[in-house]
This record gives sequence, structure tokens and C-alpha cells, in this order.
Amino acid sequence: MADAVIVVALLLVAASATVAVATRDPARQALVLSVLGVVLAVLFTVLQAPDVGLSQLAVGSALTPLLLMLTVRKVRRCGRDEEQKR
Amino acid sequence: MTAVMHVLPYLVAAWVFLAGCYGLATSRNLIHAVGCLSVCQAATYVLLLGVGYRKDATAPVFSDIRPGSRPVVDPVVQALTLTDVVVGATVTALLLALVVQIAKRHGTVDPDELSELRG
Amino acid sequence: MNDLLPLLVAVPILGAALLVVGSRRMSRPVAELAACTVSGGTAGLAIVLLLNSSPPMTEWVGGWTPVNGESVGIVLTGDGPGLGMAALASLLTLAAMVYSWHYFDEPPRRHAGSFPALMLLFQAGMCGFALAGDLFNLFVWFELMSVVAYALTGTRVEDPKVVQGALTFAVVTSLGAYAVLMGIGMLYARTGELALTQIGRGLDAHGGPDALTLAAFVLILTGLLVKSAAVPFHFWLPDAHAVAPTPVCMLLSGVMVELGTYGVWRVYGTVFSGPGGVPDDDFRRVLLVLGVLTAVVGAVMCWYQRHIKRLLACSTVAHTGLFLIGIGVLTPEGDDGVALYVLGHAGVKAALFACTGVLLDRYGSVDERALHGRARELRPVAVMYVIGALALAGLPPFGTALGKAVTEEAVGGPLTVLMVAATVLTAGAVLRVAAGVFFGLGPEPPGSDTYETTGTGEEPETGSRISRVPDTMTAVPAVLLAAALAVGVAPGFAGLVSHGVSESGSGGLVVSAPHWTPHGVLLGLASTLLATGLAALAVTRPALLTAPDWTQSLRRLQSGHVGDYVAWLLVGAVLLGALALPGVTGS
Amino acid sequence: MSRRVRLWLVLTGGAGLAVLLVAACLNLPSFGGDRHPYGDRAVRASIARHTANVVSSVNFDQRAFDTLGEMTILFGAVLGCVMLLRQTRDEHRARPEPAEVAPPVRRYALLVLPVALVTGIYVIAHGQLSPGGGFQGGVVAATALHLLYLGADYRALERIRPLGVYEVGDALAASSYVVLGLAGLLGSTTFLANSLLPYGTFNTLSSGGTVPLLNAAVGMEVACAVVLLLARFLDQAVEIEKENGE
Repeated sequence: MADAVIVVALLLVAASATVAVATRDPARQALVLSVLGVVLAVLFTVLQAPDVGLSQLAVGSALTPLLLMLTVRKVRRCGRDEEQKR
Repeated sequence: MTAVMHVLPYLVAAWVFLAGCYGLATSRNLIHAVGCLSVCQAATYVLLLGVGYRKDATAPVFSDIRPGSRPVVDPVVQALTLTDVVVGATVTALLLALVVQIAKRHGTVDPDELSELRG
Repeated sequence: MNDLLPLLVAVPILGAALLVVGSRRMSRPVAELAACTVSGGTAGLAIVLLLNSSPPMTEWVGGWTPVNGESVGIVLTGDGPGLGMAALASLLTLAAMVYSWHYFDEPPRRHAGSFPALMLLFQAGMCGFALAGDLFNLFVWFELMSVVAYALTGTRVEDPKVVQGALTFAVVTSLGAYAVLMGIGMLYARTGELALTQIGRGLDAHGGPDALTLAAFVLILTGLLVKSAAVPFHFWLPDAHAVAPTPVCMLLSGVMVELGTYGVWRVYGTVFSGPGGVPDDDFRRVLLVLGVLTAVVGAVMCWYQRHIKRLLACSTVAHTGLFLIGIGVLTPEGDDGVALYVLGHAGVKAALFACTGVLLDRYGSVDERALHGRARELRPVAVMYVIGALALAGLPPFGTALGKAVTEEAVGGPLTVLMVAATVLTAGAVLRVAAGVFFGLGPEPPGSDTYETTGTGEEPETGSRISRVPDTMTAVPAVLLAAALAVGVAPGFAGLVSHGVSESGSGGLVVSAPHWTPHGVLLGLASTLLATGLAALAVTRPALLTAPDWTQSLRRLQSGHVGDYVAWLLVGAVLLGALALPGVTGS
Repeated sequence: MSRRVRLWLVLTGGAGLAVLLVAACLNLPSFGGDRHPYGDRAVRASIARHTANVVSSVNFDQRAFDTLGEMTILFGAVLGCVMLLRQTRDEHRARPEPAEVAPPVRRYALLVLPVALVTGIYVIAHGQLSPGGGFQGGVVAATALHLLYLGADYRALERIRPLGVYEVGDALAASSYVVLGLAGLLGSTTFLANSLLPYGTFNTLSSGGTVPLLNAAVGMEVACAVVLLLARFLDQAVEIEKENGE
């Protein structure tokens, strides 16, 4: 039983990582990355690492995507400024 | 099932690492590239924790089980991964700070269009 | 005494943290003075420890001394090479901080301490890396060193080049670090240990090398060679060095890159040199092939640069190749030679960067052609530049010359010729710059071709162009050159270095202390003469030296594109694997 | 290099590396194996020092030196971000308009905020007992504060977030970790030695000697650092603008 859960979690990690790489739009990628973060946290919990799971949940599914989204926003604003100048 | 199970976590780690490298090398957007780098790093977490797993063992926390009553998984790799997670977040932050500045100074985040340093 | 080892890391960290608190109310000179004091104190401690490092010290942090040969703690190795690198890093940090006295005009508001604090953290990272005796701890300090270096490289965010160079540096190095971590995971899976020597023992206990050993070797070496900028992992280095502030360049080129090479030496010697690791022949093949490639590519790239900082950076690449060759022959003499060479090179290269910084701040340019004949008035700098270039070529009795001579003797044969050629080419390029920029020799420069980085239009790092060169900016390179000279002439110094290296290195084999031989002196003089001749030729008959087509394609590879560099990193890892493969399949 | 050539290079390199990694994976001890010498020793050492959460014992006692490095990386990254994302000469600050937030979102955010904050602090405090500790709790607490941006607006966030205080807090937390290490050196001759305080009763808040103190220092450091990092990025995304007409 435990094995089956681990296999499912592992496959989900592989799948969401692949999707994250294949998603070329950074805003969407940030969302996929936060899904990857959650899936990783689940995997870690299944692998009996609640400590790491907790920090992955906080960092991987909240902090990193948040930073990515803020960067996307800033970059879009810079892009708009460029447009205006032209 | 079991034969695959013996190596599956490692293979997943290798796959994730290579997928991240592929995305990083072929990326058309630096923000996307930074995301891919954090995918690469996820591979290291999977590998480390996979290495430390012990079948039918519990988490290395003795707040609700008596010490020695059950086998526990390897706590050392967990500590290493914990360090790694924090390091990963800081590297991502620093890289994104640089990307923000690139967007400001170059007006683009497409690596194909950055042409200041050559030859 | 060994209990003081962790202080080499802790003191700069504490200093940096307190500086950040204090500098909110401190004026800049006070903050900088405080930082210099901390850095200098650490350097002093490193030297005191270094003098007491025979026999080598080990320290189990937190008092976790092994019980029955097993420990759960982290070990630090305080042997000659480790403490030597820590002392070198500390002294060079001090030099860079003195050099950058009153340097950047615009620290972020109420963050006057940011730059010196980051320099202190850089110092802590380098000291930690040099002392690490535990593989994961090595990774942690590797990361600290890298993270701080990215920030320092990107300091002048207003310049588009700067942010681009810093980002490529950061991406490539981070990927290398993750490769190291994958390798650590594999070694931990096999041996269940993290201390370097324990891992080595665990590998030996398991029997001959297999695919896992090979993969771990490749992954870990990839990360370390990215740091030491070996071909084809070197692309980040010219980009980062061209854009980093001068004091940071002094550190990057003078000691951080060398720490990567040191890491290769340390990890191979402790982890992979046993029967369960990678056989000697294969390791020799890996390092010699990469070393030769690196030396050739670095030297050729160096000759064709016009951006002076980039030129010096490429010369560092070439020298990394020479260091790898020296280590690669796997003899105690080779190790001694490289140790001396690294010390001499650090002084000379940092001095050359410091002098280039003066040009940048005085004329707002580091372009060889734009500066042609403009720096005639800077006599002292010109003299130091020429001396530095000659020392780079291997003019006795500089430390570079002694190290080069000893290494050349250890490698022997065609490799000696290659070493001479590489130094002649890089030193010739620096001499050419000196002749053109400081003495206005040669014809007026021709127009530029399109595919290259020029050094014009740079912002001076002092805010506005300086009219008078501050004393600190000329005193520091002078002291550094004097130190490089001292490495070569101080009686008994070479013997001490050799003693320290042999005690920790290849089985405590004691060899005769390296010393000047007639052969070595002749080789050094010959290199110097050739370099001077080459520079003279470049100045008088530039038409003879037009770039052949293949160098253009070599330069085209240096594209500044992150994706390219990552692709090369993957190819390089495969190359490493292929070079080390025979020994693994053979046994 | 053209995109095509790069793709070929990546595929060649990737394929080679893939072969190497797969071959290595087949040689790794099989997943779930029973041989973990270092891990077993760490568990024994942790119990001997009355630390119920072995991961905390490894992080803050046995391998506390790693954590020093890790905390310093975070500290350095914050300094670096402050430097890289500073307001440069050609930029100015634009006051953001007070944003209209939908009332349900606002209620939800303001409700969750204290809960998340308390959770974060709880997680830090129980680091040596239950899963969690300085890192996790610190990140949770710091991220929680930013719910205020959702719930109220940027100005409200700026009022409760005097960055100077967090900067000082960040640096002081980092220095207190080192100072605790130095106390070990003075008190019992080795840096970061955990022998100053009694190990306490197993499974209580004060158990583990210096582990809870180091844990708290790291918690504070992480919380302040994450607040500062997010603040820099928010600044860039919301406030700092390029001067017009240059």
C-alpha cells in the first residue's frame, strides 16, 4: 500500500516537473511550480520526511512562485514602459 | 513491480534533473529559465530523500513514539534536504533580482536578444 | 589550537552581521575600517594557524570527536593547503577592501555597510570551502561563496552588461552546484557517510569502481570545474570578470577560481584516489586533456581580446589549464609547483586587475584601442603593469616563475612546451596592452569588428572620473607584486609550502624542497623573452598577427547566451565521463 | 550559436548524461534499504541529548556548522537583493493607488493572517520536538504577514513592516547564532558545542540544550530575511518606476 502511494507521488512529481519545464509562459509556469511544490511536499510526507515536506510546502509552493509572480509583474511593467517610449 | 520500485525514485530524480537542464538550455524567457533551475534542484531533493528512505520505517521524530520501538528513516538526508530547500529559495530570489534588472536595462528577458557580451 | 579553526569562518560572518547593524548609524569610512579590521584579523588568525599546521590539524565542530572511528559531526581539515588557501583568500580580501576604500559612490541608502559586509561573507565562504573536510559542508560553503559572488558581480546594476554577466555566472554556477549535490546523494547512498575520508574508505570497502562511482565523480567534478572555469565549463568567467567591480575581480581571479581547482585536488585525494575510486591513469587523462584544452582556449581567447578586463580573465582561464595540468600529473612535485604557482599568480593577477581598475576610474574605459596612448601620465601604474606582465610570463625570481618552473619540470616533455606557449601568449597580450595604453607604441588602432565586447563606454566605479589616483589604489598592486616576488625569493618559503602540501597530499611522501634550477631559470627567461618579442611584433607588425578564421569561430562560441553555456556544461559532463570511462569498465 | 545547434548540443549532452545517470541508478542500493550507518548514529546521538526531533538535532547540534553556512547564505542573499534591487539614480517611487479588494477576500485574508502567524511561531518553538523548526516556521510567519497585502493594501503592509527593524533583526539573529557558537568555544573549548545548557527532560520545550536557542535564532533570521526579500520584490513590482523622459 505504502509502495503504491510512493509510486503515484513519484510519477506525479515527474509529470508536474515535465509540465513545469514545458510551460513556456512564466506566469503559468509559476502556477505549475506551486503544484510541483505541493506534490513534492506530499511525496516527502509519504517518504516519512514531514520536516522537509513542511518547508517544501512553505518555500516551494508559496515563496518561490510568489517571487516568480512578482518578477513577472515587474517585467511586464518594464515592457509597458518600453512600449510607451516608442 | 518491485524490481522497478527499487530504482524508480532515482530514475525520477535523474529525469527531473535532465528535464530541468533541457528547459534551462532551450528557454526563451529568463524567468522561465529560473523556474527550470528550481526544477533541477527539486531533483536533488528527490534523490536525497529517496536514498534515505527505509522500508516500513517511520519519521525520525520521537515525540509520540518510544525511542527504539520502531525503525526510523535516515534523518541526516532530511537535514541536508532542509538546508538545500532554503538554499534553493535564496538562489532563486537572487537570480530573479538579476532578471528584474535585466528587464529594466535591456528591455527584454529573452536570452536570444541579449547581445552585450560576446567574443 | 585546532579549536580555533571554525573561527576563520565565524569571525567574518559575525563581523558582517554586526556591520549591517552598525552601518545604519556609521559613516562609510568607519564601516570600511571596521570591515578591514575584521578581515585583517581573520587573515592574521589564518596565518598563525598555518604556522602551526604541522602536523595537520583536524577539528570536529561542536566537539563531536569520533568514538570508535565514527562521528556524527562535521570535520574541518587544517592542513597546509587548506589553511594556505584560507590565508590567501583572507589576505586578498583585505587587499581588495583596502583597494576599494572610498570606491563606490552610491551605496544603497542607509546600507553603507552592504558592500564590505558582502566582501566579509565572501571571505567566510572561501575560508569554509578551503577548510571543509566534509562533502556536504564543502557544498554549503561552495554555495555561500557563489551566492555572494553573484551579488558582488552584479553590484553596478545600472549597466546592462553587468546584469547579464552576473546572471550567466549565477545560472551556470548554480547548475554546477546542483550537480555536486546529486553526486553527494549518490556517494551517500553507496557509503552512508559524508566526511571525505570516510566516503573514500566506504568506496574502497565496496570494491572496484562501477557506474555509480563514475557518475558521482563526473557530477562532483562538473561542479568544481565550473568554479575553476575549465573548458568547456569556462564560458561564464570572461563574462563575469568583464563586468564585476575591480576589487571583486581581484578576488574572483586571484583566489576563487583557484579554490575550484583546489577542490578538485582535495576531493580526488580523499574520496576517489583509493582502489574503489577512479584509477590514477583515468584521472590523469581527465585532468591533462581538460587542462590542455583550457590552456589553449584561454590563451588564444586572451590574445584576441580588446576589453582589458576580459583579456585578464581569459588569461586566468589559461592559467587554470596550467594548474590542472600540474595537478594532473599526480606527482608530489607537480602539487608543489602548482601550490607555488597559485600563490604567485594570485598576487600578480590581482595586481594587474587593480591597475586596470585605475585605468577604468581615470578614463572611463577599459578598451585597449580606445585607450591607446592615453595613459602616458600614469608612470607608476605603467611600471607595475609591465612588471606584472613579465611576472605572468615567468620572469625569475617571481613566485609565478618558480611555480611555473617546478610544474614544468614535473610535467616534462611536450606539456612543458605547451605551458611555455600558453604563458607566452597571455603575458604577450598583457605586454601588448601595456605598450599601447601606457606608452602609445604602435600604430593607431583600426576600427572594430562587430562580434566582440569592447571596453568603451564603461562607467567609472568611483562615481565620477578621478583626477588624481588615490594612494590606496596604487599601493595595493605594489604590495601584491612585492608579495608575488617574495614567494619566489623568500628563503625557505618554497620548502615550507612543499612540506605543507606533502604532509596532507600524496601519502606524506617527502620530496626535496622545490628550488630554482638553472633549467627552470632558463625556461622562465626564455618565456619572458618570447612574450616580449610577441608583444613587440604585435606593436610593430600587427598585420602579421591577424586572427586566423578558426579563432573567430572559437570567439563565436563565447556568445553570452545562458542556454549555450548550459548546453556546454552538459557536453562537458559527458566528456568527463567519457575520459574516465576506460578505468571503470576495465576493472 | 543558432537555436538548432544548441538543441543538438543539449540533446547530445543530455543523452550522454542520461545514460550515465541511469547506469548509476541501477548500481545504487535498492530503494528502502536498511543500511544507513550515519543515520543510525545520528538517531542515537539525538536521543542521548534528549532531542525528540532527530532532524532538528542533526541541523542544530550534530551538523550545526552546516546550518551556520546555510543561514549565512540566506543572510548574504538578502544583502545581495538589497544591493541589486536598490532604487537607482534613474528611478523614482510612485505611490501605489489604494487598491479595491473584494470584501470576502479581505475578510478571509485578515482571518487567516493571525492564524498563520501563530502557526509559524508555534512551528518555530516546537522545532526540537515535532516536525518543523526555524526554517519552516520562519517562512510561514513571514509569508503570513504578506496576506495583509491581499487583505488590506500595500500601504497597510508598509505600516506594519518597518524594514529597518527587520534588517536589524535579520543581522542580530545571524550574529546571535555565531555568538552562541562562540559561547561554546569559550565555555567548553569547541565552537558550537552543545554542552552549556542541561539537556532537559526528553520531549519538553526546553530539552536539547542549545538546540532550541539556535533554532529560535534561525527562525528569526529566516522570518526577517523572507520579509525583506519579499519587500524588495514588492517594491520593484509596485512602487519603483523608471524616470520618464530620459
